[in-house]
Amino acid sequence: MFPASFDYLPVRSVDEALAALAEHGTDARILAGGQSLIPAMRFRLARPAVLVDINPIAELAYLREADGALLIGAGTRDVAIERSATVAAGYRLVSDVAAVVADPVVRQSGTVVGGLCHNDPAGDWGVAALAGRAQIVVRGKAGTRTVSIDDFLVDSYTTAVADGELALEVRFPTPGQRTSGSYQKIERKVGDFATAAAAVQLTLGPDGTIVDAGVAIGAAGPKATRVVMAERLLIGSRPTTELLQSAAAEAEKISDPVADTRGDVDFKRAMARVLVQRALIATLERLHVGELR
Amino acid sequence: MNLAWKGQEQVSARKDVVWAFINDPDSISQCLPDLLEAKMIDAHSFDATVSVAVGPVRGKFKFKVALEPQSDQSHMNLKISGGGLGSVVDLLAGADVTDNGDATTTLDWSGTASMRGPVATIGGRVLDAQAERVIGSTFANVKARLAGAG
Amino acid sequence: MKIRVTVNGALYERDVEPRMLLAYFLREQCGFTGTHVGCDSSSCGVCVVMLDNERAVKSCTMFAVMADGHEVTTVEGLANGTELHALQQAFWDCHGLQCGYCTPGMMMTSLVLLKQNPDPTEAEIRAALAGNLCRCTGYQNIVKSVEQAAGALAPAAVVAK
Amino acid sequence: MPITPATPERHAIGLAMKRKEDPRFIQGRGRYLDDIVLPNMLFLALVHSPYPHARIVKIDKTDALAMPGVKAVITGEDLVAANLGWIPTFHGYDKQMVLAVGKAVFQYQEVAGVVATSREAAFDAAELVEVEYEPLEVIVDPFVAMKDATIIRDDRENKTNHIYHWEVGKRDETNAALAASDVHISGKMEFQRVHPAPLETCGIVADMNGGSGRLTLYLTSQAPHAHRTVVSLVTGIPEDKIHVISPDIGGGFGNKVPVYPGYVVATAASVILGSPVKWVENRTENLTTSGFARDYHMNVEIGATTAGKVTALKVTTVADHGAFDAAADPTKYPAGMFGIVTGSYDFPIAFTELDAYFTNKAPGGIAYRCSFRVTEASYAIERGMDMLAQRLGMDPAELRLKNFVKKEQFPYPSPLGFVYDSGDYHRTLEKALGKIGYGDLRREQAEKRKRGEYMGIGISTFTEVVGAGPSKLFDIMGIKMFDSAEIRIHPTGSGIVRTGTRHQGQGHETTWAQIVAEELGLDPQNILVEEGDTDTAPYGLGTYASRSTPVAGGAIALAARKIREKAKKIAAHVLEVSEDDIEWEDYKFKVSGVPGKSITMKEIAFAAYTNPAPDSEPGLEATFYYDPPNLTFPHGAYIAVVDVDAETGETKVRRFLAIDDCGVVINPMIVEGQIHGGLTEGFAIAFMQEIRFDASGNHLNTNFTEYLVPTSLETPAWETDNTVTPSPHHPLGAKGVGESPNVGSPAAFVNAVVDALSPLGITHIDMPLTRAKVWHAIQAAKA
Repeated sequence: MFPASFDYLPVRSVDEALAALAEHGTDARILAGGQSLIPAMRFRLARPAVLVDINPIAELAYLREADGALLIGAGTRDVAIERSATVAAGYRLVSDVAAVVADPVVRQSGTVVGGLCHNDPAGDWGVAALAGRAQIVVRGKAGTRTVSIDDFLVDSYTTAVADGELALEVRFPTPGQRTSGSYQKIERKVGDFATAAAAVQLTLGPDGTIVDAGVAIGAAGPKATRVVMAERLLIGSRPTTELLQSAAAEAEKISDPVADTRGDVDFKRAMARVLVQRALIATLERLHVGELR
Repeated sequence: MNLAWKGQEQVSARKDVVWAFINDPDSISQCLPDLLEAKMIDAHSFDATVSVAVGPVRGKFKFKVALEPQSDQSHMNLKISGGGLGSVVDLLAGADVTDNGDATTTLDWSGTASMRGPVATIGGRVLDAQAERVIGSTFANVKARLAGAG
Repeated sequence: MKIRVTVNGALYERDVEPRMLLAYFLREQCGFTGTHVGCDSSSCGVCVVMLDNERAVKSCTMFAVMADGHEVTTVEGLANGTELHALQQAFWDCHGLQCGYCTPGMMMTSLVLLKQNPDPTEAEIRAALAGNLCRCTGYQNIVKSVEQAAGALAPAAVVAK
Repeated sequence: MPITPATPERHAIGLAMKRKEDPRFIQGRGRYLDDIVLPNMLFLALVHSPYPHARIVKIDKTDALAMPGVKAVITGEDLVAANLGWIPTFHGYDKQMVLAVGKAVFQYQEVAGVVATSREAAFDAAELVEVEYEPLEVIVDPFVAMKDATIIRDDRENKTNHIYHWEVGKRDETNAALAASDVHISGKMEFQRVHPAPLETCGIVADMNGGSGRLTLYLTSQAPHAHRTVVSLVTGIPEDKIHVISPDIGGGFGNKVPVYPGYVVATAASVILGSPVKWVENRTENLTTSGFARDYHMNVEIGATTAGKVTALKVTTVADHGAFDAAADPTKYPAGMFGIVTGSYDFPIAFTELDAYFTNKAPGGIAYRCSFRVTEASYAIERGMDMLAQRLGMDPAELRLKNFVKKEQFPYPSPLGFVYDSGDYHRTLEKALGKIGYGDLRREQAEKRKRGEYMGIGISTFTEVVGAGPSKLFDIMGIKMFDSAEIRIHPTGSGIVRTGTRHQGQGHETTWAQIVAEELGLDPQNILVEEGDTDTAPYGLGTYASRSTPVAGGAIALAARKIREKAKKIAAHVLEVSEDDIEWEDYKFKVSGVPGKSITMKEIAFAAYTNPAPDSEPGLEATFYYDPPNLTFPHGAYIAVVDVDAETGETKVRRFLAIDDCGVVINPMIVEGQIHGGLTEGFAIAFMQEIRFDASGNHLNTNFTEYLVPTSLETPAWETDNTVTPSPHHPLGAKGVGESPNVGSPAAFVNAVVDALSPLGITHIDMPLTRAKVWHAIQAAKA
């Protein structure tokens, strides 16, 4: 299938991009990796009048650690995360996700920030960003603001990025020695949207109690969802089998998926529980926590 | 794909005012969200073009809207059928109109949608939200426009 | 709009509609019909080409205008004159193709894999090829082919490092 | 371990020769349909109905015609006026709309065609064709259709959704035998609607040349000659004025056998406009409108003694054919070869009946990597035998060994009318059991069950029926299902062979060369194979249903033997001895009793043109039309080993062993490749693929994000091996292999999963065995 006609505006700087957005308003859409947008355009579900291509903005393609966080620029592709030694060594949750987004070829074009901005209810990055307590840097005419991922993900395919604004960067706080995480996902085959997904990041205190916990589920509602009750249960407790079970049970309680060819509501809600539990166990194993009571 | 929702609006206007309002194609058309164009056909129907914009899905939907009032003035049905993006959407919105006896009126509305074509299968998750919005905001707008109309 | 794209080492200057997909640019503007199209949803990978000698991209999920000023390598750019590339030889030797439709994309994805990882395990090869579909071979002989090619390229790869 | 040929010492047959067609493919030099570009070529885009069932009130072309570059907008009414509104279906029992006439009868049905100067322009304008519909009651379930509350095909004389009833076997005796059996199992099972989905979609470039008056059709065709004949019958254009060229095909699997509306509209447009017109399906059109497969709802009943000897088989089927009866079956076999449903087992008596219905779904019922409904039949009997084993508490391997047709029973007349040519089922299964270590696996399973782990072992010992077929029984639209070969040997001893078949990846360019080389003692590297051009190739019915080697392969061998006969004359002439003293030995002609006096075929080829025998015409060519005396019956023993994760319903296929017996193997490398591919398609069908519709008739699997093709990551590693039981009647003893793995494997996968879950009392789960389905089955069993 073939997209409808549009005007193409490659931009070489963020200011150029903002100017283009200001000029064309809601007719314009940002083109980054294009791995969700271009198929949507081929099916003619998306018909932007103007595409503002930010790929030429060289300075947006970066991946570095600074100010206690991993900074991923809007031009950085999933594959860069997947191949990064820094990420593999220090950001287990993020590297888990980078290996399972879409398919290995799509990951060579798709971007992390683009994925967050697309905010597909079954997308991977939003789930990980919630558990990893990420922040997004957004710039507009008014200036630059930093938005917590919880505020950023507004609704299906809708984010806090306002008309005329551009998301520049996502920041994953650098996990400490006693912090690790895991991403668990059920997909029917590589490249499919998640049937269910769960992300977990835990920080243990010196005595082995959980001092911080991020728990989120995907494909379980209009957008990636933080399992607040699970986090409350976990924080301040020592990990035990029944603690993990009751935390996982909270995921099933709040999971609100839509039935589709991937499965019915009951199955998907049960999987939210199973995957949270598996992610918790995998995380504790990575933190070298022995047999649970 | 079939979808269903329901909701309630408390309208601060007398029932006869509300009833007159929702029986008027011109007034109702102004309550459709993202209305681009409305063309009155007759006393009970009009053609409307609304813009759809959810995430990647952006386009125009053309609807034929028919008002089907119940003779006892207790219930109004809105048949909204049409489509765009190579697909078909049939919305059926119904509202029970109840006089609260205090110069206010309750609209208990419910809506169902059935979609066919590429959008139903590819953009289904997107259109779900959109169809709900069309029906939900229509009644919300009725409330808004009648606020304090006496 | 006017674009300049280097394809298999030669510069192609063309005036194209922004909506023209890279796959059709390569096939119809440059005459490289080895790059195929098999779906509309970025699922099948028969359109995979190599961009700037580093990325495997699905050329039907990229607009030709996005390749302006970039370098594209297609299956036609693999062989060195009449001398087959190790991947081509391996696909032939190991019966890594049947109908041949997915083969160019498979080889281009494999080419980028071997640049990144000159000595992949079977599991790594299967993981790397999971964005390319094949309906004929069941992948087994494709994986074998990539293993053979890796072996053949290994010395070169070591030198390159 | 690789496939081993029967007689490795032979000259060309049995060699794992690298494919001669590969060099062009690996260099991106294949020539597929969409690669063909002609001067002034126009493009066709189709308008599809979003409604599964709706009256067409009006079609407004105005806006579309106003678009720049648009040359024509064609509707069903236009085609009716041109007498092209309807086309015949394969067996001729029904006709099929080209573009919707009066009403649309399935979602995505073609309603109009737009021809323009570019793909994009055609696609843009297609959106502007305004069609007003009046929705009608939708039926997507054959069990609802049979109530006839709504008639889908009111164009037909009989106002019913029932298409036909078909039965074979002895009804009353079978019912009696079932009633009298110690044990009687009855199991409902659905073989879901699936789609071949080759990576290259269907397409055409139609080129009506006003100058020559010839219509050239470049077509993704598995059967070019049949398509030429159909086009001639439909359009009235004489066959000599029609030239069908089937270029390289990017996979077919049965999808490229039927004639599709896009072909007809493009052809009509080219005739009307006088320019070449290209139409290439997009993936959604491919999955929603072109030939689906299966969609059989079956009930299997088996009677047996308590000792596990089968006494009777009854299979009752409801078939969903969609909106037109376009099933690709031979005329006399409306349910194809479903009669093979007694499988490898010696049933004293059997009966099967089938009723087919119209629904608001795309037409098809094509032989997807399948010899006309053999896949459905094999699944039914192999699932049924496992249900019986489960009921008897008997090992499924033991039950099979107990009931196999014995090798001394061949040729074996089956109770449903086939005569199996040859087989050795015991040897094949025993080889499989030994190779996979069946005993150890069962012991491991017992251990795991104690620990509450779900490991399963599934067996399928199928018998196939392929190579349609003998002309007394098999025809399509009256054309007998023979096939043909023409061989020309050039003066320097190289040659060309042409057949009526058309490969789509099966390797004919190599295999056919090996057959000729074997028969004539020539170098296969110098035998060119040409297929797919109706101007040059002899008439044949094409490539599908594993018929190429059984039918065309036979034709090639016999044409070569004709050449050998003539060559013998030339040998006698050149060696100046009597023809009676000449014998064919070690791939050359020798003079009996005179050691060292011999002549090669290469030398004879030269002589045929330079020194022909006085009593025979010059040259060295032959053509043979082969009408096979019987079908061939490949068989196999497949074993799947799976582990099921009860928490998620996920199945991991740990091992899969396929022992195939396709008779004499011509190229073991190619045969093994065919088996890998067929197993992978069987795996996909068993675990992830289906074409489903929601209650309002929406097609739910319209592209590759919803119609799932497994990747290298999900696909198991296949273990293959074979046994060789030559076909007694085939000139080479070969039987055909392309579809065996796709026919035999689904039951092995399902049997394995059910075996894993049998401790929970689960006896069956319908395909595809998705996580959700398996998980629900487990929840229900535990509750």
